[in-house]
Amino acid sequence: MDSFSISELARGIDTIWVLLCAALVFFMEGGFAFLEAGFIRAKNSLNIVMKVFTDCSLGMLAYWAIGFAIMFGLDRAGLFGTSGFFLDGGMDHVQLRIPLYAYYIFQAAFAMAVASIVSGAVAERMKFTTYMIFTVLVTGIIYPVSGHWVWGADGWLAKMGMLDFAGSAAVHAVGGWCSLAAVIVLGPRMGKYSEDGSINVMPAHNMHLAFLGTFILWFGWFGFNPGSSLSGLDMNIARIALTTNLAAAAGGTSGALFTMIRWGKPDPSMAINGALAGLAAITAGCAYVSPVSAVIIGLIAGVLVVLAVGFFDKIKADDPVGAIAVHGVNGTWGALAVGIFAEKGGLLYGGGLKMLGIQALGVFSVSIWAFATTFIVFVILKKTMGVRVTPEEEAEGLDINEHGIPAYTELTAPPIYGSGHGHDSPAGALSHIGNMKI
Amino acid sequence: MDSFSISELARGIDTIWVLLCAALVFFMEGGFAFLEAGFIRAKNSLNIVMKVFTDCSLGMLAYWAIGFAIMFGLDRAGLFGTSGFFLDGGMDHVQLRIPLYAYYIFQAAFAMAVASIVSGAVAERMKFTTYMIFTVLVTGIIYPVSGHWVWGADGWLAKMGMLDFAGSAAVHAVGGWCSLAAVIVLGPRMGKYSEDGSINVMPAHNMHLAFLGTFILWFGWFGFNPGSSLSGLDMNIARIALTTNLAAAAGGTSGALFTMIRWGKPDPSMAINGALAGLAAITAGCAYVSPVSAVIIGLIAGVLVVLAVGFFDKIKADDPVGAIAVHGVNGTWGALAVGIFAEKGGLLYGGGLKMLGIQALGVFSVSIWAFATTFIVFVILKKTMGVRVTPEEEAEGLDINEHGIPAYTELTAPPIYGSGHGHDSPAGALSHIGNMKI
Amino acid sequence: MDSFSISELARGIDTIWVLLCAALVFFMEGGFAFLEAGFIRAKNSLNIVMKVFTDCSLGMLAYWAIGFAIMFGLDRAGLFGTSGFFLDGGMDHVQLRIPLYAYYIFQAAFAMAVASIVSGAVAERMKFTTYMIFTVLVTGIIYPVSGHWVWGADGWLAKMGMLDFAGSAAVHAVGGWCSLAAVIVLGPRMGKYSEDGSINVMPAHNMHLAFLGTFILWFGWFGFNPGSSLSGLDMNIARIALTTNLAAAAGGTSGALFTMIRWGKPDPSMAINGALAGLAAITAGCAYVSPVSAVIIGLIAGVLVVLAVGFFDKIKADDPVGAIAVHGVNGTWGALAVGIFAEKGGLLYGGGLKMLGIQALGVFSVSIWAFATTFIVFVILKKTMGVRVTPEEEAEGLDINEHGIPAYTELTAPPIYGSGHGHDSPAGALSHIGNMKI
Amino acid sequence: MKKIEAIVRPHKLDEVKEALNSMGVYGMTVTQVFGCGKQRGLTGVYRGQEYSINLLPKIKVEIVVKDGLEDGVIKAISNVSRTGEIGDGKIFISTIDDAVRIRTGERGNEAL
Amino acid sequence: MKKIEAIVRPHKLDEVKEALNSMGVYGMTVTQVFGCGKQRGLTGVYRGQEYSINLLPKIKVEIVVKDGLEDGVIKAISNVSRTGEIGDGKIFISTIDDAVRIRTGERGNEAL
Amino acid sequence: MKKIEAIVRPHKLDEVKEALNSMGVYGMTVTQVFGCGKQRGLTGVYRGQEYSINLLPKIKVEIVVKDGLEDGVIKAISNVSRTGEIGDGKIFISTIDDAVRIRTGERGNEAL
Ligand SMILES: Nc1ncnc2c1ncn2[C@@H]1O[C@H](COP(=O)(O)OP(=O)(O)O)[C@@H](O)[C@H]1O
Ligand SMILES: Nc1ncnc2c1ncn2[C@@H]1O[C@H](COP(=O)(O)OP(=O)(O)O)[C@@H](O)[C@H]1O
Ligand SMILES: Nc1ncnc2c1ncn2[C@@H]1O[C@H](COP(=O)(O)OP(=O)(O)O)[C@@H](O)[C@H]1O
Repeated sequence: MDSFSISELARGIDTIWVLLCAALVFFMEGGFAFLEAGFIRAKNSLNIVMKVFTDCSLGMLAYWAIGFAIMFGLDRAGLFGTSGFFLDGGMDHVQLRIPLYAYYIFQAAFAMAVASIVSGAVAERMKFTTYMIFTVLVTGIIYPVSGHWVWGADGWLAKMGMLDFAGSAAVHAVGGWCSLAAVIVLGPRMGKYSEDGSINVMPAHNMHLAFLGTFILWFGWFGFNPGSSLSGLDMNIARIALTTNLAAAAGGTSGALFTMIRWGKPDPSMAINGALAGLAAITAGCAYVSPVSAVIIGLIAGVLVVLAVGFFDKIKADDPVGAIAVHGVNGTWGALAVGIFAEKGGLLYGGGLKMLGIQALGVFSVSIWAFATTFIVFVILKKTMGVRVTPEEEAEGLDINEHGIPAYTELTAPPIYGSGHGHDSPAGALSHIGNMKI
Repeated sequence: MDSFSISELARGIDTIWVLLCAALVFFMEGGFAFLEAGFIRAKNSLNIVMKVFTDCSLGMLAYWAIGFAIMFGLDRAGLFGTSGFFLDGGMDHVQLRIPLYAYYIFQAAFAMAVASIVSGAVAERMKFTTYMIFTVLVTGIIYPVSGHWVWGADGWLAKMGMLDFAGSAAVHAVGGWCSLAAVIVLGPRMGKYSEDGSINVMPAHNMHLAFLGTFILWFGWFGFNPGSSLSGLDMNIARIALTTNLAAAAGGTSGALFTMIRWGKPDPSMAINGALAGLAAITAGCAYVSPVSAVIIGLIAGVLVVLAVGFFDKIKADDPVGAIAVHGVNGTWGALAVGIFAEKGGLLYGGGLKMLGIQALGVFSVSIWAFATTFIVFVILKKTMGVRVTPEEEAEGLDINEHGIPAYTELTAPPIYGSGHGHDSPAGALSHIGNMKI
Repeated sequence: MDSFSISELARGIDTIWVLLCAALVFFMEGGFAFLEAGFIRAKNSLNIVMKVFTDCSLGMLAYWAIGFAIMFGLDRAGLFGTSGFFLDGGMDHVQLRIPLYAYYIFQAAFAMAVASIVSGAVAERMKFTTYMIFTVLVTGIIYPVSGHWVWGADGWLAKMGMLDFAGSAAVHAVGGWCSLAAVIVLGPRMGKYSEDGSINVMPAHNMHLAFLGTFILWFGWFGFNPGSSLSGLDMNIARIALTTNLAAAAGGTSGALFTMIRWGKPDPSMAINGALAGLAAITAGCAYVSPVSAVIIGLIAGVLVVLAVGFFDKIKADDPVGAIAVHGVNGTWGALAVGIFAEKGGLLYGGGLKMLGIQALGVFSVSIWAFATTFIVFVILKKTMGVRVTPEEEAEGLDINEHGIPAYTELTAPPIYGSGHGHDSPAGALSHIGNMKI
Repeated sequence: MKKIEAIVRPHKLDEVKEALNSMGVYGMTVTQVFGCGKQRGLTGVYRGQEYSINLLPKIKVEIVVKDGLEDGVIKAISNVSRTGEIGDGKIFISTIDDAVRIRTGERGNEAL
Repeated sequence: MKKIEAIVRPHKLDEVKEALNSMGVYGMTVTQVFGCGKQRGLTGVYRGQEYSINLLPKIKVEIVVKDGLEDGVIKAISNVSRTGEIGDGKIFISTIDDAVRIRTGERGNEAL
Repeated sequence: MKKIEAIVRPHKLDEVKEALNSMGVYGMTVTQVFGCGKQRGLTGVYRGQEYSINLLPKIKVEIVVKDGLEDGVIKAISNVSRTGEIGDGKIFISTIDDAVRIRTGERGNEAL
C-alpha cells in the first residue's frame, strides 16, 4: 500500500468533504425545482422545472466558461476577476488545500442557485428562450461580479472586512433582488390583481412537491454552509451545521406560529418559507454566531418572511413562490445580523456599529448591483426578444406552449378554486367551517 | 499551508463523517413525511407532512432546549441527565473525538425520527395543535429519558450491558410503542371498522409518494446506522453498512414474497414495510452480527411486519401507515435478535441466555416507558385541549380545516373506491380479473 | 483518546468516502424508479417502481450470494470469478485499502443499476414474476461475468488495458444492450405502433416524477464516478467530479437545444435523456479526459440520444423510457470516447488507434455478451413462464392486475390524449397554437 | 324511461350505492362534479389572502330506470343522503327516449 | 323546468359564475369535460413524434331553472363566454320533469 | 335535436371518436365517469384486506345531433365499442329542446 504524508491526508479529508458538500448543494437544484413547481399552477409547472434544469446545464457551462473567472480570477481594481476562463489556468493566486476543480464544482452549485432563485419569481409568465439568455448572464456575469467583491481575492468588500460566510448577501440577497427587478419589468401574472386592486389567490397546485423541494433544500444546506469552510479540518463546521439547523427550525416554527396567531391556521406554505428564510438568514453568520443567536435570527426571519410576502403582494410585485421575501429580505437580514450577533465584533458583543456598517454597506452594494443589472438586462430583453409569453399562451399554460407537453398528462386538473376576491367574503366565514359537511 | 497533528486529522475524519451522516439522517424526515402522506388519503396528506415538518422545526428546538440534556447530561441515578440544557456547557463528561455540536446534530435527527414515527400512526384524525404539544414532549422528555437509560453516560441499561447500536430499542421500539398508546387513546379513523366488525380498506392515495419516502429512508439509513459509530476510523462501519443493507433487502424480499404467496399478488405497501422492518430490526445489531445473520433477521422482519399489520388491524388499533408493526414490533425483534445473533455473546454463538435476557429486559423497559408515558400524556391532552378533530373536520379532511388548503388544488380526487367490505366479496373473485376488460 | 497510524487514517478517509458514495449510488435506484414511472402511463407506474425495488432487495441478495464472487472472485481463464460466494472469504487476492464489505456495498449498487436500466425498457408489459427471475440472473450472472472481464482481477479485457473508469461499458452499455434484447423478445406495447406503421405517442404521465428521478440520478452520479476511485486520497476525484458534471450539463443543453432547433420546442424529456446520456458517456473517461473534452463528449451524447430514440422507435424497438438510447448507445459512445480523448493514449493526444481499438473491442464484447445472454434468457422465459402479461392485463394496467392497487387511488387519470397518428396532422398545425384559447 | 340525476355529498356515495343495490338497482354512472347552491362555500387563508372555495366537491349519480321506478329510487337516495344541513344536494328527473345495451344491441327497457 | 348545459372554456368559469350570481342564480353543478367540435385540437411534438391533443379541456356548467328563466341564463352565459374565436362552446337546453331538494324533500320549482 | 350519451370502456374512446369523425360528426363532449351495472367490479387485496373496486372507470361521450341522425351515431358507437364481454356499456338517447353556439349566437340545428 502507498504511504501518505500528513498534508496529503489533510488534502484528502478536505477534498472529499468539499466534493460531498458540492453534491448536496447541487441537489438543491432539485429542491428549487420542486418547491417552485409545487407553489405554482399545474399548467406552468413543467416549464419552471425546465428552467431550473437549464440553470444546471446551461448555467453550469456559463459559469465554467466565464463566471468562475470573473469571480475568482486575478483581481482588477477590486471589481472583478480577469483570469481562469474555461478553468484553463490563471488561478495560481487562489491558495487552496483542495484541487481547483473541486473548488469550481462547489462554487458552480452556488451560481446555479442564484439563477434558480430568480426562476421562481418569474414563474408562470416568462418566456423560456429569454430565460436561457438570462441564466447565462446571471451565472456568467451578474452573480460573479458581486461575488468577486465579497469573496474574490482582493474584492473590495472582502478587503473592507465584510463577513458573509456562505452567502446571505453574495447568493441570497443577490438572487432575491435580481428577482424583484425581474418581476417589476415582467409585471404580474394575468388575473393576479383585479382591477379594483384586490389580490386573487392562486393556490399552490401540489404542496407535496413544494415540501419535497423544501426537504431537499434543507438537506442541501448541510453542504451549503458547512461546506463553505472548504475544509473538514476546520472544527467550526460543527458549529456551522448546528447554527444552520437551529435557524431553519426556528424560522419554520415562527412562520407556522405567526400565521396561526394571525389567521387562525398554521399555513404550510409559510412554514416552508419560514424555514427557508431562516436558512437564508443564517448563511452569512453561521460560522460566527452562537446557537442562541442562530435561534433568534431564525425566529425573526420566519416572521419577516410572512410580512414581506404580504408587502410585495401589496405593491403588486407578483412573486408566486416568495423568492424575494425569502432570499432578498432574509439574505439582507442575515448579512446585517452578522453585524449584530457576531461573537467577534458584533454590536451585542461590544463591537459597536463598525461591523454592522460594513455589513450594511456590503449587502446594500451587492443588492443594488443585482437589482440594477437585472433591471437593465430585462428591459433590453423586453425590447428585443420579449420577456413574456403571449396572453393566449399564459392562459393555456406555458407547458403546452413552450414544451409541447403538460406536466401531468393523465391526472386531471379542474379549476375548483374561484377567483377568491378576499374582500367579498365575510370575515366570520371561517368560523362556519366546523359546521359544514361536504 | 497549515500543518496538522495526527489527532487533528482523526478528529476531522470523524467530524465530517458524523456531519454527513447527520445530513442523511435529517433527510429521513422527508422520507417519513412522504411515506406517510402517500399511505393515507389525499385530504389529510398535507396535514401529516406539516406534522413531520413540525418535528423538524419545533422538535429540533425542544431537543436542543431540554431533550439533549436529559439524554446525555450528567446522570441522576441511571435514570436521566441533568446538565447541558440549551447546549450551554455541562457536557464535559461526554468523551468524544468529535465536537459536541456535531454530536447534537446527529442525535437531534434521531429524536425527530421518534416523533415522526408516531405522526404516521395518528394520521388522518389527530389535531395539529395537540400534536405540537406532543412533539415537544416526545423529543424533549419521553424519548430522551429512555434514551438515557440505553445510551446515556451511566444509564442503567447501558451499565447492564444492553447492546442497541443505533437504536432498534431506543428509537424504533420507543416510537412504535408510543404509537400504539396514541392510537388506543385516539381511536380508529371514522369508517375504518364497520359496526359488524369488518375492516374497510382505505387505500394509499399515492404510492409514488410512499416509495419516494421509502427510498429516502433507506438512503438515510446509510447515515443512521454507520454514522452511529461516531467515527470514520472505526472500520466496523463497513460491516454496519453491509448488514444494514442486507437486512433491508431481505425484509423487502420477504415482505413481497410472503404477500404473494398468501394473497396471490406481491403487495407494494408490504414490500415497503418489509424493507423498513428489516432496517428497524437490524439497527440494534448491525455492528455485532454477521451478514448471514443480517439476512435472516431481515427475512423474519419482512414476515413479522405483515403478520403484525394484520394483528393490529384485528384488534382495531388503526395505524394507517403500519408504524406499530414496522417500528414497534420490529424494533423489539431487532433488540432481541442481538441476544441471539451477536457474534460476541449471542445465543447462537454460545453466549447462552444472559445477553438475550438483558436485551429483553432493556427493550421491554423502554417500551413500557414509551407506552405508559404516551398513554398518560394522550389521556391528559384528550381531557384538556382534545386530541382529535371533530367528525365534520375528519369527513372533510384535515388539510382544508387545519391549514386552509388541500395538498392538491388542481388534481381531482374522486372516491373511486367502495367501502370494500372484505367479507361480502366472494373468495374466488380474484380469479376473474384476468377476464375483465375495463 | 486512541492514537492512529498514517495508514489507519488513510484507510478511514477512503472508507468513509466509499461508503458515502455507495449511499449516493444506492439512492440512484430511487432515481431510476421515478424517472421510469414518470415516463410511462399511470396505470403501469407502480409496477415499474416495484420492479426497481426488487432490484434493490432481491437483486442485492443475488449479488451478495453469487454476483460479487463471479465478478471479483479468483479468476478462471480471464472469464469469471470463482470464489467469495456469500462474501464468505476467498477475496484475499483483492488488494484494497478499504474493507471488503465497503467494496461490496459500492459494487452492489452498480449491479442493481444494470437491472434497473432494463426495467425501464420493458415497462408497461413485462410480467412481474418473470422480472424477478431476470433480476436474479442479471445481478447474479450476466452483469458480473462481463464485469469480471473489465474490472475483475485478471479479467481478459482488464489485462488488455481497456479503460472503463466507472462503467460506460461495464454498466451502461451492458444495461442498454440487455434492454434491446429484452425489448425485441417482448415486443412493443399494445397500441404503440399502428398497423399502417405509424408511431403513436404515449406521453409521460407525470414529468415531475421523471425530473425527480433525473435530479436524484445526477446527484447519485457524484458517487458513481468519483467514488469509483475507491480512495479519497486520489486527488483525481476532483477532476472526475468536474468532468462528470460538465458532461451532464453539456448533454442536457444539447438535448434541449437540438429538439428546439428540430421541432420548435425544447422537449423536457429529451433534456432529461440528454443529461443522462452525457453522464452515461463520461462514465468511462471521467478520470482520463480534460474538462473541454468532457463538454464535447456530453454535447455529442445529447444529440446522439435524440437520434437514437428516433431510430429505435423506427425499428419498433419499443423502449418507453429511452434506456437503450441513453445507456446502450451512449455507454458505447463513452467507452469509445476514451480512445479518442484520453490524455494518455487517446487518438487526439497522439496515441494512434491502438487504445481506440481496445476500447472498441471491449465495449463490443461486453455488449454482445449482454445482448446474447439476455436474448436467450428471455426466449427461455417466454417459452416457460411467459414474459408478458395478457392483453387484458395490459389494457387494464399492470398495477391493478399484478399488485392489486393502482399508484394513484384518488387522483383521476382520464385519457385526454388521442392516439396521435403523427401522419394525419397537418405540418403547419403548430403555428396555430398561438391563436388558440382553451 | 326516466333518468334520475342525484347530486350528493361525496362521502354519501357508498350508502347511496348500497341503498340502490338493496332495491335491485345495479346500473348507475357516477361523476365527480363541483357544485354550489344554498351552500355558499368556505373561506380559507393562503399566504395571508382570504379566498373562497365556492365550488364544493359533489358526486353526481345517474340512474336510468324504466318508467314508474323513479319514485322508489328518489326515496332511497333521499333517505340515505339527508343530513338536514345545507348542501345535501338535489335530484333531477328527466325523460329518456331510448336506451341501448352495446354488448347485445338490445334497446329500450330490455337494455337497462 | 329547464336544464341548461353550457360547455365553456375553463378560464371563463369564474365569469360565468359571477354573471349567474348577479342575476340571482346560485344553484349550479360544474363538471370538468373534454370536448371537440369545430376546434380541432392542437399538435405537439413529444420525443420526436407529432401528436394531437384533439380533446381540449372544457368546463360544463349545468343549471336547472324554472320555465321561462332559461333565456336570461343563456344570454348571461353567452355574453361572458364569447371571445369570437372557435372553441367558445355550446349551450344545450332540455326539459326536466321534476326536481327534489334532498334536505327538505321539496319537489318541483320549490326545490330549485 | 337528440342527445346521445354513450358510456363506453376508456380504451375505446379513440375508436369511438374516429368512427364519429368518419361519418362527419365532430362535435362531442367527453367526461370521465365511473360505472357499475352487470359488471360488478373487481376485488383486490391491500395490506391483507380484500376490497372491491365496484365502480369501474368508464368514458361518457355526449353528442348532440339533429333529429334523424341518432341511429347512425348509435350504430357507429355500438360497432366499435362492442367486445361481447360484460361491461361494454350503454347508450341513452334523450331530447334536446334547443342549442346555442356561444361564438355566434346561432340557435337550433344551426348551432350544432
Ligand atoms: N339549480 C341548480 N341547478 C343545478 N345544480 C344545482 C342547482 N341547485 C343546486 N344544485 C346542485 O346541488 C348541490 C346542493 O345544493 P344546495 O343548494 O347546497 O343544497 P340544499 O338545497 O340542500 O341547500 C349544489 O352543490 C349543486 O351541485
Ligand atoms: N354536437 C355536439 N355535441 C356535444 N358537444 C358539442 C357538440 N358540438 C360542440 N360541443 C362541445 O362544445 C365545445 C365547443 O365547440 P366548438 O365547435 O369548438 O365551438 P364553436 O362552435 O364555437 O366553434 C366542444 O369542445 C364540445 O365540448
Ligand atoms: N341503468 C343505468 N343507468 C345509468 N348508467 C348505467 C345503467 N346501466 C349501466 N350503466 C352504465 O353502463 C356501464 C356498463 O354497464 P354494464 O351493465 O356493465 O354493461 P352490460 O349491460 O354490457 O353488461 C356501467 O358501468 C354504467 O356506467
